[in-house]
Amino acid sequence: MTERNDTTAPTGACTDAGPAPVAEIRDLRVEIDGRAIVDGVHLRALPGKVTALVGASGSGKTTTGLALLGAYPSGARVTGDVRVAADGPAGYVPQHPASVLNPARRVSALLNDIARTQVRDLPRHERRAAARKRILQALSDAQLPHAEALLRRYPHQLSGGQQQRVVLAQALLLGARVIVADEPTTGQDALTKSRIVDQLAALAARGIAVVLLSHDLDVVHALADEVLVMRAGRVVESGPVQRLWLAPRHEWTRQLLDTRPSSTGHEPPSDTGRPVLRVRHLTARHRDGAHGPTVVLRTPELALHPGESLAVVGRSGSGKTTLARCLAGLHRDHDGQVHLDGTPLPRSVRQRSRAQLAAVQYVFQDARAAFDEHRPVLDQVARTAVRLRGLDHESAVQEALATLTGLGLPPEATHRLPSELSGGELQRAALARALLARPRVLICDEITSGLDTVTRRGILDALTDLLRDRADVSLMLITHDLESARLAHRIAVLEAGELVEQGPAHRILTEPRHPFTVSLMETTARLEAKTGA
Amino acid sequence: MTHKPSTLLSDTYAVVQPRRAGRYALGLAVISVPLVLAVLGPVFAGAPGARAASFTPGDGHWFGTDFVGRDVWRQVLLGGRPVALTALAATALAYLVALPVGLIGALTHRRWLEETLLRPLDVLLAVPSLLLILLVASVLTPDAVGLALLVALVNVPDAARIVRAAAADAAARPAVEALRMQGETWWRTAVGYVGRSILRTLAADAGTRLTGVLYLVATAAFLGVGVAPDAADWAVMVDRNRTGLFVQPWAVVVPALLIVALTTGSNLLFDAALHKPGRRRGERKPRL
Amino acid sequence: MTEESDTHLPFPGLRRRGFLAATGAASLGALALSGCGGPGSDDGKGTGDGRPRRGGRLRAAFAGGGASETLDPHLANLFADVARAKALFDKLADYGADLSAQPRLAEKWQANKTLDRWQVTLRKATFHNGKPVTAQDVLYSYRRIADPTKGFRAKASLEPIDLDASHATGKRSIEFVLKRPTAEFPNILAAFGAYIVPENATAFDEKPIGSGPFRCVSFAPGRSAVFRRYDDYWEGAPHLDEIEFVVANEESARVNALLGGQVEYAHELDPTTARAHEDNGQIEIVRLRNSAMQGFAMKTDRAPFDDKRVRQAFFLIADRKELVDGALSGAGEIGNDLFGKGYEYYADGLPQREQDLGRARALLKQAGAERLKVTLDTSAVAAGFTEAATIFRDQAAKAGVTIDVKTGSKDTYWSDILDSGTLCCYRSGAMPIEAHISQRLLTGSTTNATKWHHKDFDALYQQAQSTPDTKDRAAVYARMQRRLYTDGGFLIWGFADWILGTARKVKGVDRKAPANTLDWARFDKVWLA
Amino acid sequence: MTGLRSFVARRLLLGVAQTVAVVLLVFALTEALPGDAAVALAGDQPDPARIAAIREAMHLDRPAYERLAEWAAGLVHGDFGTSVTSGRPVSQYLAEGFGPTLLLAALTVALLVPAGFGLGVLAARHEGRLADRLISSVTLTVYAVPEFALGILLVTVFALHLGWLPPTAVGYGTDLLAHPAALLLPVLVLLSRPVCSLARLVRAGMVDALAAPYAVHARRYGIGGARVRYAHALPNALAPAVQQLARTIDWLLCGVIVVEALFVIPGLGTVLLNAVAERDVPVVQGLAVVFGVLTVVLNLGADLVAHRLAPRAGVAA
Repeated sequence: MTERNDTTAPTGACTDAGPAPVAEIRDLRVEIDGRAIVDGVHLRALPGKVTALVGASGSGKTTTGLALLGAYPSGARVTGDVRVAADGPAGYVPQHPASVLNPARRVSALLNDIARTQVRDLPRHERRAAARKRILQALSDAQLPHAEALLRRYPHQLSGGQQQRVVLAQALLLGARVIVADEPTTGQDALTKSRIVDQLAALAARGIAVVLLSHDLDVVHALADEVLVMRAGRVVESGPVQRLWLAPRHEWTRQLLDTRPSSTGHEPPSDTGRPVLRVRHLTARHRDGAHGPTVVLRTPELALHPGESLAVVGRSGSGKTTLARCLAGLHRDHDGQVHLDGTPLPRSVRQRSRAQLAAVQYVFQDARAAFDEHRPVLDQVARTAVRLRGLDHESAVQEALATLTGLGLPPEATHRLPSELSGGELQRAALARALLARPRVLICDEITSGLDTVTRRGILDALTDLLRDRADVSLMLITHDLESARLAHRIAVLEAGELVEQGPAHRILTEPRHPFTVSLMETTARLEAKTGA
Repeated sequence: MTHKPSTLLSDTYAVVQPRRAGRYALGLAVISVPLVLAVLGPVFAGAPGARAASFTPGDGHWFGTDFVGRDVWRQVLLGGRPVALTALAATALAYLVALPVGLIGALTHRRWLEETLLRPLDVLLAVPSLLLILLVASVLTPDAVGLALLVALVNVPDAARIVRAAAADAAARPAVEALRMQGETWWRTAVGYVGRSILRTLAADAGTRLTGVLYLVATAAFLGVGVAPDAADWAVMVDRNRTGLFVQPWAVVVPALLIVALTTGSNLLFDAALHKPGRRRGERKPRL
Repeated sequence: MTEESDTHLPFPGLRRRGFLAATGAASLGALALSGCGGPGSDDGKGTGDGRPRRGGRLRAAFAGGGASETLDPHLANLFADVARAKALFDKLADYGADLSAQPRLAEKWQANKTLDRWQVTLRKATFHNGKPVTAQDVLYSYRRIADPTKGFRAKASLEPIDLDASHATGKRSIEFVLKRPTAEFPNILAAFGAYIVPENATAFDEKPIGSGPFRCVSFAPGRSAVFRRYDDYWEGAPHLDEIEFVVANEESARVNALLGGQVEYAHELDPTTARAHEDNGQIEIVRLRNSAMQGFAMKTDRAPFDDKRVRQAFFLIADRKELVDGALSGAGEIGNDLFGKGYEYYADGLPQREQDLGRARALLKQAGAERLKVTLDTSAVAAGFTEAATIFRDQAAKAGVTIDVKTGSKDTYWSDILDSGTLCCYRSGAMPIEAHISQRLLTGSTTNATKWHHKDFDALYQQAQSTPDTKDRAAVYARMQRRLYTDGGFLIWGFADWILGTARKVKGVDRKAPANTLDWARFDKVWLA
Repeated sequence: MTGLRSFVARRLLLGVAQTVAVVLLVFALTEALPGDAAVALAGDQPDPARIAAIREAMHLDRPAYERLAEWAAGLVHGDFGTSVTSGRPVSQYLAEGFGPTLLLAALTVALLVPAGFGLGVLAARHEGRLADRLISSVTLTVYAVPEFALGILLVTVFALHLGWLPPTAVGYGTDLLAHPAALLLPVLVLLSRPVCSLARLVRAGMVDALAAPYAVHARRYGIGGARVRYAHALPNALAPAVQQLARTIDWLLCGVIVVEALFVIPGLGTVLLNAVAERDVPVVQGLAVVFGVLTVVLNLGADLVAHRLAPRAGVAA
């Protein structure tokens, strides 16, 4: 097998007589219940270099990355060699930084504990001040200057970016020579992504070896020096990033790197006057206990025409999900009207008639959470047709099966429980569940975020096909990702709860008017520029 | 640059998973003795023999005689059903009320409904349970059914809170919204999904609650509430025969052991049922 | 009419305390099995105990009344109250072991011919403050008890005395004027709660003054009371320096405290406790015989018990030995459907009744009461009640009678059974037979639980009360008892022992006196060896 | 934080409502009891005339609502009223009973916390191994044993057979502190069940917390095992345990009644039992107020602590 050849040749860096690696993995094999999830992997992390592991989810890149930290899945059999530079263990920045921040302790707790070990040899009375100084230095190195106040907060009181930087500061304070960054940009908008890229680049500039686990190829391309492409636990190809991008040798690498948008812009349907869905003077609020209601969204006017697809773009927290949920009847706390074919829709799903429910369907971001883990997928999908279209069970199941396979799900998979399906498969099933209602309006809320490139492309293709096949369906695509937005006829841009700009997709993408849209476009462009595309 | 000595990693991480089957077997073994006695005991109890003097050991009686001179073994055979039944019935009853209340409270979006359902229970929660039992029992002089009702009542507020908390958790999941988008019935949503999802939490709670209920039933008997003072009932036997502890310990020890076996066994079973099934999803992200 | 014997009051109290302790109220006693009492049951106090030794403090554990306890002797309601009251105060008379009145503060009494005026002479005695006990003190005490606005328990007992007409005839002599002839007047003087307090005494919680063998040192309601020897006691100073009454409502607690050496005297133990510790030498078990009558009360004024054949059938249904063994754990003696076994005037000549199911069936058949169904009221109000009820239910089943046992509230049992129901469990502490009759068996009795209303029976009682001669009176009592034996409403199947436990060094504890009599809980004659 | 303040205010309001409800409930129940203090006092001498006289002397002949209103009016001024049976002020009952009960409860809680947490942490630390199995099964078993049975057992073994400890607190009055040996068994009995439930709860919480990414993360960064356990994992296991701790007040009360009877300790439990038996309504009422207020305050305290420990629970968006 070709993979064999590639894996036996360690990363290109080792052929150089460059600096010694600060961490090295040799012939790592991790086995669970006799099944290898990582097999024969070699990896060298060099100071000041970014080594990226890319691959679809389940390819073993996370297991490999965590091996550097000495962490393995429970019950795993591990063979091989893992070496890390002795002066400081590996640092770790997980995908969700909040998960490694202790929710019950202030941000300073772990930082203090780390710093304390480093000031032991100082006289007792100097320790506190010295530890404090080190912590503040680390925070400032992690681009959190003047963080005294921040130290007293609890993790949940920080923004996602702050959390990530605090976790980074922990690694810096520790003096880690290697930092493993696990999917740091997944699900982030372009602006955030670019900030993270800068940050990781700064780390490398400090002489730290960065091991980047990611399926975000833009980021990998922008950052990495060395890339290892993984599939099914093995490294199928590795080499310097430029070489890989320009001349991928392995078929899988080629597939992975084929990033061009699958399809763009069909002809927008001739503007047939009456919109299928119309939003007027929508104001949505969130109520969180003590603070009273806060307005999170204001949308004076938004319309969706039959057969049209509309992308709603914005950063996280911009209110785009709230907008979608208002339309779907899942966010009750709003004023203003949502009209379906000119008749107002009840505010809550609970008050909507079956026809109304069927007309507006919603696909959730987290497909796994949106399925009942105890029932087979097919059953759950079929229920839509039973409940909303009055089909009997038999024919509903038939139709569900047809829809599911039509979306590319293997028939045998449909009888499984959700936990036995992959994320991509589940998202297809979720799409099928909504489609079975024969909706007039389909709202897709970030349905591709968190998926790897290949899977994402598959889903987007499915959506494109759908738009082509069912001319009557209007699509509303909620996304932070301009690439996905290209799929749509029109784009609406949300920022801080306000609808700042909307218009035809090509117009927004080529000549944005609002400053926010402009900055969004620019960052994306910059990221892409870095990738050298 | 120094390197850490390489570690041979093989087997280091082979974690021993507690065997679930073993846990089940242990729980079953412990609980089967009292359960079999409770269920089948009355069938084999036979007719009451002549009374002997109280608290005499031996003399044709396997475990001697009790405080009114009855055969202890026969009382043991007869006494399991009321205990087990009262405790099980009380636990079941508590959930019978707590489940709908908790589920409705968690699933409704009408604040007032939730408040009307749950606030009164909060008030009840502030009444010391034994005080409540003492008072109600002296007003109503309940029989076994009454005692079960009373013990259930005492347990309702707490159970409802747990159901509500667990159900609120489940109800906040997108799966419930997805069901709503499908126009699914309330019943299927509340019972079929939310109810199913909180089953583990409930099972865990039911285990401790059953123990608590048994404790309450036994303590109520100690305080002379709910059961005839000479009833064939393990809890009553423990209490009533304890005066003879020095003369004829069997009359106390046997029923006491059976009660402890009942509660311990049921807890072991619930524990086993709850024990996190080993990672099934090999492909998912490993837990650190 | 007559005195209320002390007896029964304590029981409700007990039981109230016993609330916690389903098994608490022990009561029942003797090891009927072995047929012998404990060691030293041969005679009364002192014998075999050696020479009394002076000094020491004795701690005695009783079931008590909680924080509501008081040292007001007229409010005495529980055994603990009575034990404390008799340590601090005296009555004019008290009951001997056979429940006959023995002179105490009264040196002697003398009736006129018609038995409605009695001269009582007081002995020379002083209160703890040194003042002599006078006729005025006696009259004040009795008038306080009889105050209609207070519910003092002894008020009913003093009812025969016309207190307005009664007067002091000297410093230590009183003439009591009675409303009707009362041959058993001394019983009134011995009545439960009829203690003599100093004139104008109203407050008793702070160092009450009495004429009893001990003086009050401290009192914490529901916890403890410490009394010190009164050296000028008229009967001679007690042997003990001090006595402390402690309250422990749980029987097990009293036993444990005794075993653990925390007290030297534990009142009211379970028969099984007694059996467990009787012969192991750690503690001394004292059984006070005939302390509590045990029976069933049939309401004679309503079906089915208005037919005397049914009552007689029930007499024959009872297997008394089984009841004593089962319900009293063997700690007692069987009864013969008459109150007061071993007491003065008891008709012990009547043949012992035995179970006879054949005759019982025949009698029921005659009465047309085959397949009879009766509800038996019981309650955990006293030890052995519910046990007795179920045992009797099983016995009755053999005679074709279906008994439905109904367990009622403990707290209101006695007032519940007074007028309602047909058959109930019943018990009574020790009191003179005359008191039993006057309180329970006359048309005007206030607690006539058998609804025994017979003019001729009332007349016999009046006749007895007007008979000065003891022998003649005894003959009248015998007639009355024969009548009750034949077709009365009380099925009296046993007499429970009252069981005490003492440390082995405690000497001089009387072994004969039923609970509530003079020598019961009498600590001035006790010493520590 | 205004959020916190309004939370406390709302909880206090609820607490007042709860206490009022408890008092009303208790009053209704005690009124509904068959018989009253007079009947109870008359006992087996239920002479109707005497009962009437007692009733009048106790002022029980007045309508129930009048008595309640008067009592409530007094309560507003801090006056708990007077006992029906003895005429002494209820506050005196409460004051005298409070000492021993408070001492028992305080000692129990003081031992409960370290013991419960210690056992729980120990079991969690050795999850699945012998120590864990042992602790888990022992706590499970002991949890099922009612106080009275355990009390009898302990007294039999330690006081009577071995003679190490006094079997009761007879004669020590309210001055229990002077006799620490006498307190050992009662506290042990009181401790038994709460410790078990607490230990199990802490164990479960700790198992989860120790396996949580943040604990792994801390360990990975070289933080010592003990420090990870106590400073990082424990605070997360604490919140449910603290809630349970507040619930323990109810248990303690149940336990205290039994334990006080068993060991002859003249505390509130004894007062309560006597008052219920004597139908001494004002005393029962007073106790209901005390218990109600205690429950409310402790629950509030627990909520606040839990809020502090798991800040997300309260304020989080």
